[in-house]
Amino acid sequence: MANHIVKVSPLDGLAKPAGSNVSLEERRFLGKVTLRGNPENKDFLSKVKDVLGVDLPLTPLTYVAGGAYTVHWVGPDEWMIHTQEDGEHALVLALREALEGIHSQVVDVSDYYVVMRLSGPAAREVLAKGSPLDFHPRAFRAGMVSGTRYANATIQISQLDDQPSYDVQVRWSFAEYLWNYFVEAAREFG
Amino acid sequence: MLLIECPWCGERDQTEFTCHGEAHIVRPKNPDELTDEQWGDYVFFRSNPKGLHKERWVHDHGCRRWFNVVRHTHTDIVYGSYKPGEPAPEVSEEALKGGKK
Amino acid sequence: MTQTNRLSSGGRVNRAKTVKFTFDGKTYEGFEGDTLSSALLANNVHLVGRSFKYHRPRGVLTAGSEEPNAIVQLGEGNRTEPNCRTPMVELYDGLKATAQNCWPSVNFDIGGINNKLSRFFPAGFYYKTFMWPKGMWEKYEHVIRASAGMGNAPSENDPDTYATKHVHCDVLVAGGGVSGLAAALTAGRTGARVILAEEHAEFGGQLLSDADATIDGKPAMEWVEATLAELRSMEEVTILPRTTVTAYYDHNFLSALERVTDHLGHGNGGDLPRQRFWQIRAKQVVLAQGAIERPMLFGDNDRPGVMLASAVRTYINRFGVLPGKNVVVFTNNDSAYATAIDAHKAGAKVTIVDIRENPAGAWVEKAKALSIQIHTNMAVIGTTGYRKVTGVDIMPLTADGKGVTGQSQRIDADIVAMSSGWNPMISLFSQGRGKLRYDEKLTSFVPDHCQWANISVGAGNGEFTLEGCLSQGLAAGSKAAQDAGFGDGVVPPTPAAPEDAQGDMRILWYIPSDRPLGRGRKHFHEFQNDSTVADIHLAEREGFVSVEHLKRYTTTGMGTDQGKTSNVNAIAIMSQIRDVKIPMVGTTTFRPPYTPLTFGAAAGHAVGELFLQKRKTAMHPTHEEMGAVYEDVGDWKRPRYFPKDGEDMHAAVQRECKQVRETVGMMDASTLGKIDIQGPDAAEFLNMIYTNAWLKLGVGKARYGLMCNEHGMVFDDGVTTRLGENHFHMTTTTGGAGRVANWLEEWLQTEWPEMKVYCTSVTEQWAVSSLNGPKSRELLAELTDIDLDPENFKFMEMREGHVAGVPARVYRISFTGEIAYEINVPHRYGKHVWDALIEAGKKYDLVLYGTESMHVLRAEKGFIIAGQDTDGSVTPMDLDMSWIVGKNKPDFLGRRSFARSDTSRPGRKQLVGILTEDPNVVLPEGAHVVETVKDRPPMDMLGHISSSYMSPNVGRSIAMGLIKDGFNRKGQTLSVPLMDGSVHKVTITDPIFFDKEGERTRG
Amino acid sequence: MIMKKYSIFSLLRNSMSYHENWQKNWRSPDPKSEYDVIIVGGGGHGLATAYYLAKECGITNVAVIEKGWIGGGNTGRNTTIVRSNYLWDESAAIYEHAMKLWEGLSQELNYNVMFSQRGLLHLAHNVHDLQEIGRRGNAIHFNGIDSEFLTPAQVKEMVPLINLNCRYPVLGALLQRRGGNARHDAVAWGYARAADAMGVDIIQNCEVTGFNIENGVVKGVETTRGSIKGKKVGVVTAGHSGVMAEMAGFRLPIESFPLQAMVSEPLKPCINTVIMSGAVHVYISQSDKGELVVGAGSDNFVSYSQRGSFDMIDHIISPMVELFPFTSRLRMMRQWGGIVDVTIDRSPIVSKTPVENLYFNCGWGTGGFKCTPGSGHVFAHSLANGEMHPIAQPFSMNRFNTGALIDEGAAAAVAH
Ligand SMILES: Cc1cc2nc3c(=O)[nH]c(=O)nc-3n(C[C@H](O)[C@H](O)[C@H](O)COP(=O)(O)OP(=O)(O)OC[C@H]3O[C@@H](n4cnc5c(N)ncnc54)[C@H](O)[C@@H]3O)c2cc1C
Ligand SMILES: NC(=O)c1ccc[n+]([C@@H]2O[C@H](COP(=O)([O-])OP(=O)(O)OC[C@H]3O[C@@H](n4cnc5c(N)ncnc54)[C@H](O)[C@@H]3O)[C@@H](O)[C@H]2O)c1
Ligand SMILES: Cc1cc2nc3c(=O)[nH]c(=O)nc-3n(C[C@H](O)[C@H](O)[C@H](O)COP(=O)(O)O)c2cc1C
Ligand SMILES: [Zn+2]
Repeated sequence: MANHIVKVSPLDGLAKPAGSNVSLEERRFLGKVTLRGNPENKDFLSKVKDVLGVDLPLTPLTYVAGGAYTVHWVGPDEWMIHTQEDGEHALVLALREALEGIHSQVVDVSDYYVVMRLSGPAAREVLAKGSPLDFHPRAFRAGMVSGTRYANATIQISQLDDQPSYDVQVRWSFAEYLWNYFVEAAREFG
Repeated sequence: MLLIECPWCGERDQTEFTCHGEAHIVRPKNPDELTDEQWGDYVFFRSNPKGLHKERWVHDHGCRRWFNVVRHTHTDIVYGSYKPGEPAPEVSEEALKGGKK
Repeated sequence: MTQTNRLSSGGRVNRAKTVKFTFDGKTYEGFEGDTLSSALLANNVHLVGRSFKYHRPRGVLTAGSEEPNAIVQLGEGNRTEPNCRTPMVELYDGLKATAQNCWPSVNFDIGGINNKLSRFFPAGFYYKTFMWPKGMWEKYEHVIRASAGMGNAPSENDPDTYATKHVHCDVLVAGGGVSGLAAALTAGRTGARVILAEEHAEFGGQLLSDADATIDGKPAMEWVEATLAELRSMEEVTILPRTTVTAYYDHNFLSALERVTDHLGHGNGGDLPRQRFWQIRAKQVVLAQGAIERPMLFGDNDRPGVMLASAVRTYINRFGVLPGKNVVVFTNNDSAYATAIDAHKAGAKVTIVDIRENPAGAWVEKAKALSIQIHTNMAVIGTTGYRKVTGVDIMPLTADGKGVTGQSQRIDADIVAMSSGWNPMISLFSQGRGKLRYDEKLTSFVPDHCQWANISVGAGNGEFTLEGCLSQGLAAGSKAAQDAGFGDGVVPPTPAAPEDAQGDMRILWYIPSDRPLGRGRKHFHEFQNDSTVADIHLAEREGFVSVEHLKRYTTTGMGTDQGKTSNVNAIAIMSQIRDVKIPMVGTTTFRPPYTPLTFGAAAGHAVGELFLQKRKTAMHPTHEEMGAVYEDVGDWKRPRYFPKDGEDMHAAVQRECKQVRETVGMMDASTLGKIDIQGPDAAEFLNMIYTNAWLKLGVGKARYGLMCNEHGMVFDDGVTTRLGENHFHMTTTTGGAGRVANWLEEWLQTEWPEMKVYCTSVTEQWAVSSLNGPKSRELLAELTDIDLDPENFKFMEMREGHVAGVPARVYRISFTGEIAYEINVPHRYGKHVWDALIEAGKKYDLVLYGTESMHVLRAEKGFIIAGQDTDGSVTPMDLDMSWIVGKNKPDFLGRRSFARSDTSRPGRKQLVGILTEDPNVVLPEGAHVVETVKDRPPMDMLGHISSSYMSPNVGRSIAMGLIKDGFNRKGQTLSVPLMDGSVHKVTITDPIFFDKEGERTRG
Repeated sequence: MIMKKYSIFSLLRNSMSYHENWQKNWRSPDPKSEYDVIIVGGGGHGLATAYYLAKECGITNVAVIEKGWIGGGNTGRNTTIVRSNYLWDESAAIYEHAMKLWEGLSQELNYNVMFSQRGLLHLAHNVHDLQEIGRRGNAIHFNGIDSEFLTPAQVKEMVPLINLNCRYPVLGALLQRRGGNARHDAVAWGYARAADAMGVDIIQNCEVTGFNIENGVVKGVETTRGSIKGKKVGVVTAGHSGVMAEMAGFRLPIESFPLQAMVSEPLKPCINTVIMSGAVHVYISQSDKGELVVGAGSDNFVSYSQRGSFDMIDHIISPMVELFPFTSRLRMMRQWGGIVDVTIDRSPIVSKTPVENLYFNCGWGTGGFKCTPGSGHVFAHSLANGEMHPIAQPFSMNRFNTGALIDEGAAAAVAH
């Protein structure tokens, strides 16, 4: 039975931007784990580091990419960890085990969210259409992440490089809407 | 269209936030000891001032944190944000009069 | 006879490219670079439209967006657009324009009769009449409405697309005249992010209309070109032609409308949006909007051919169009002399009528040197002609300027170019809460101070010399950039731009005529809404003294131009009548937008499919295949029922409901809100949030809870399961998910920060297939490794395991009163599990059911739906759910409110069951229950039916309702009168209609 | 002070004299030192109160004190929707009381307030909406007020340009045929003129800056034009009620929010009823002058700036274009805001206060224009008798302590 398991994504079958200035790809089934805990608790920080191999980013609006994990600052006591598909299971277990007895929260949200990668010379223009965040390189650069809004959707966006490429994370049930919005927004840029 | 400073994420467009009304309304510790008037006052009555107002905002589309803002309800000038539990920033007479932001 | 008014040379139009267009059915030619105004004038077309109230002929008054008269209907069919200002319409091949507010044609307009009757229609006449006979107002109103309005709305959908754009900049410069360009230049040089927005297609502002101006010894436009070239080379500078800064909101948030492809002609924009709506957050703003010329208020000053002097000059110099051959320049200041001189040079016969007694100085000398005749101390007392001005009558002014005296003299004229001074455009400043100051010398309002960071410059700041504009612009650009953190604030030297000095003005706000005001010719101060100087007097006479009352009584300033050309004149006239200084009268409030803003542009991409998300679950593709009919619940698309061959909703629902209780049914419950709650204080926290007790709930067990707000009213409900000692999984209603998540965070973060609890929303993490019915256990057993033995897996428990090969959490909870399992799997597997259950379910006669059947099934059991059986005014006690209110808990949210006198009063509306006498009657939801039926309303109502269905399992109709003193009425027979006049007898009952003991659930 | 009657004949007569003989609509008297009743706030409600005090209660020694120009508050900036189809009996009673007065108002005031009963539609876009209008429609009907249910096809017939298949398809509607709109400014002016003619002093540009309260009894008001004694004081200051309460030493269960509206450019008639949609969130009508008058929700932060943020305007345009796609190529001509005094249950406060002889009439929030005549009428009677008019009694401030809220907000999302 197991080999017939069909996975679906809300982005299945959706059209991509037609032109060459904006590219849009789904980062299918990326593992995602929400971690919450007290950043002032050194024990918490070190236990987490033991599992992740990198320090939790404590500077707002930054993320750190380690080997298996990319850890995004979400709020003063909240992080979003991305890992490869199905990597979330082991991660959740490892974190829960490591944090036993420390007040914290580890939640698998791999399917709560969908991540899409938006890139290309006109990517910024596309983002500017729906988000009030300042994406100018002076304000938002590779290495940064932020929660913001795109039209009606709440998104988390991180910039990966200067191409520019972005990972945009959105709730499953808003993903189709956001994707289609991006495609339509990209149309005029060819 | 306000520009609100989230104590964590920095200045952001108003549309990333929601305002939840007057700040520092403390839930009574022993509700049963209150008269209907005192309880009603806590639940419904607000100072609603024309002037400086301390109010709660939440950064819904960002870090999802609640915090407080001091804003003048007539000029809509924001005089600062602070985290829950922190004291409100002082607003000098001069800043109020100058009214420039 | 094409383009008879086109000069043989000059202007910025491209004579190599002829453009054909039609106006009111007639075809004309113009050139590329023309506006509709300039092209019409080139063809000597002056009659462009009819006025709002009196249907008087009107022509082009201005050369800019302040145009109140020449507004037309553009295009046809789905691209038609009413109220387009001809000076702002760039000409394109095939353009079609039609005159508005006239029938059958602009030349012969039946409505013109209004003009003849105008003496009966002074300002506000409608308040005084049309009251009798009483019922007739509707008829009068119909006629009034038909004759009011201007253009026609399209009746088809807009085929064009629009875009929005959010931007941030250090310096936004509004206006691309010399002042704005200078500001952008110095700001841009610092490396600051600069946006320069100009409403017109070309930059340069007034310089585009000034053939003689020089900067640094060269034609001024060379400086404009050079500046633009330098700006274009700057990476951080964005140059936006055809872009109107439409509004200035708080905290330096401004909006701008860019007309991206309008000038290419309808439908020629390709993939580009028609317009783009910019939403700009600027650290600093430089306002360089320039100034607008004021009309003179003389008799019949609204005839086609009467234009602003600066506009005439613009048509000559910028478009190479001399609008007429006989130009009378009527002025109170020197600036109009430039028009006289340019018109003279272009070959017109020019006469200047100057109200000043002894105008002197360089400009007058220049005019004299060209032998232009100047009548001084003279007033134009009126114009002749109807559809087009043919001449003016002039008379000498009395010494005080309040009257005219002596002989009237007629001068032939086909153009009257008037100027009574200039008004700085302060609208954006003022919208941005800037405070104005009245400048006695300029006789106009100028910017004073503002709470937001902006600088006004140039003509918009009351600086009317070219050098002054340059210098203010350059300084403002550096200052703004410096304040935004760029550059050192050093200002480059101002280039030389010598001009002849201008003399003083003579202010006569009202130009007297030979007849008393209001008795002869009309002195329009507000062209679009046909408001006259006499109307202002009337308003004052009737007590509408405040400028705001004046505005609303006479409608002055309320047209599509928002009084750009009329405001100051109206205020000044009122000040004269009241004999107070102008600032005492004050201004009306400037409001956004600066010029009218296309709704479609503001909506941007958020139309049609992108208007609002349609949230769907993983199972949606299967729902589609199964032919689901959907219900909108919040933004979710939820299957409402699954009709089979031709079934209507009733039939489908009866079938679904019956089958669920007979075999097994399945519903997609994925949309329920879900929140993961962890922390040592989690149970304590739930104790405060829910009305019932949570501390003792065992791990792996679930419990139903009600949430109240602090008013004590139920606002959400759901089942919460203890996953671990410190770990809970909460569910909420679909619609309440967001609200509840915020509610939890609010209390945790602001009131109880010491509580060790974290909450994370996980709604879409889990796709939920909800199996219900006697066969559900057997069916599930086929696909799971979980031990379903009812002894081991009891009602209100949760187990983890696999279903259809994927990891699952299975909750044994039920909203139908049947054996039921809610199978939660990661969303990506939702469809897989759902499909597998459908497949395996075939042999159990599985039925898919939607929200409608869910509603029936739960109603059979008397379960409430928060939001349907509650309405924000209902306590748990009102629902007969006192059992869920923790008696021993010292406190929880809303508890104290229960004790208030009204909330604890007996006889409140209470939830009960309601059974009709006739079991086949399904009462409409919302029907009301009464004790005594009267012949006709009003009747005293006891409450309403909140849920009502035909129940196939009870075998009759069932209903619930909130009825006054309902608990004490059980057994009573009452009536439900319907709006159609029928009355149904009902009995008040317990609201549980099926399996009262709840045996099936536990089975 | 004999008010000269307005009629077609007076209009003709005055035309002959070039309209030079029209009278002032109201005088501009200096404040007297004492009045029987002082009304604070010259909006529609305050002026109506003064009018009915004089007309029906025989109390003419009345001053209406207005800090700016009469009608300049929310009366002069609302979307003018008039209806009486409210859910709760208490609300139905007061709004229908107003509706009956509206129906003869032009004649009574001898001032055409252009009350236009062109019908008002509440659209239902989902099952919950249908249940809500079902309940309300019935409640209204059995309270003796007109209400009808329409099918989508009937909606289309009344409003041909509507998009029934919008994001939340139109499933039905509740129609009140007697609902509609009125010329807002004329309401203030008509009441002012008629009240003035009976001796009421309308004092503009005079701001109340404090109350004179002795031993818990109000004795008069302090104003920018000196103190004025009053035996009774009625405060009808809408958005500023909280400020007034603070002056009097108590708080109100009210917050003041910016509520915004806008108009399109004028058009030939294209929408002939008033249309309100909660789910798609827009309400719209067309004025006699031709503009589409469009309203939305209020900003959710306290503000006295009378403007509000761009956000709200942004939020009504897409819904409007969704529901009425033909508006896409039309243009917004003006937008503005008012300060609305919102109670938690979206019902007004017409009440005595902790200070004796000081009465408040406020909390009308986003929907009080329609009740102008009714509110003024019951408030006048309450002031005159020292006892709240029966229709006003449920709207006492005390309900926030007892819990007897009249929650119009809870059941219906849109409250205008
Ligand atoms: C945008 C908008 C749309 C609306 N749409 C509708 C609608 O469609 N239908 C509807 O029924 N209602 C609507 N309303 C609500 C309605 O406008 C108000 O409820 C109603 O007009 C209130 O009338 P009022 O006379 O109480 O207040 P106002 O007209 O506001 O009058 C109060 C007066 O008190 C004065 N004042 C304040 N403080 C002082 C002081 N210290 N001294 C002296 N005077 C003072 C103010 O200047 C003001 O003139 C809307 C409101 C807004 C803002
Ligand atoms: N008395 C006089 O002789 C007199 C009077 C007025 C102006 N002037 C001359 O006019 C020039 C003034 O220069 P200036 O730059 O200050 O004004 P300007 O009128 O030349 O330029 C202002 C520009 O701003 C644009 N604009 C206005 N509102 C806008 C908006 N909301 N969004 C986008 N663009 C907008 C206009 O289209 C115009 O191009 C000087 O040369 C001055 O000498 C002379
Ligand atoms: C029903 C209604 C119709 C209106 N129609 C117009 C109009 O046609 N033209 C206009 O400029 N303003 C119109 N307005 C808006 C007013 O000009 C003004 O903005 C509003 O009364 C608020 O006042 P304020 O802007 O002076 O603060 C209208 C307002 C209302 C309430
Ligand atoms: Zn934040």
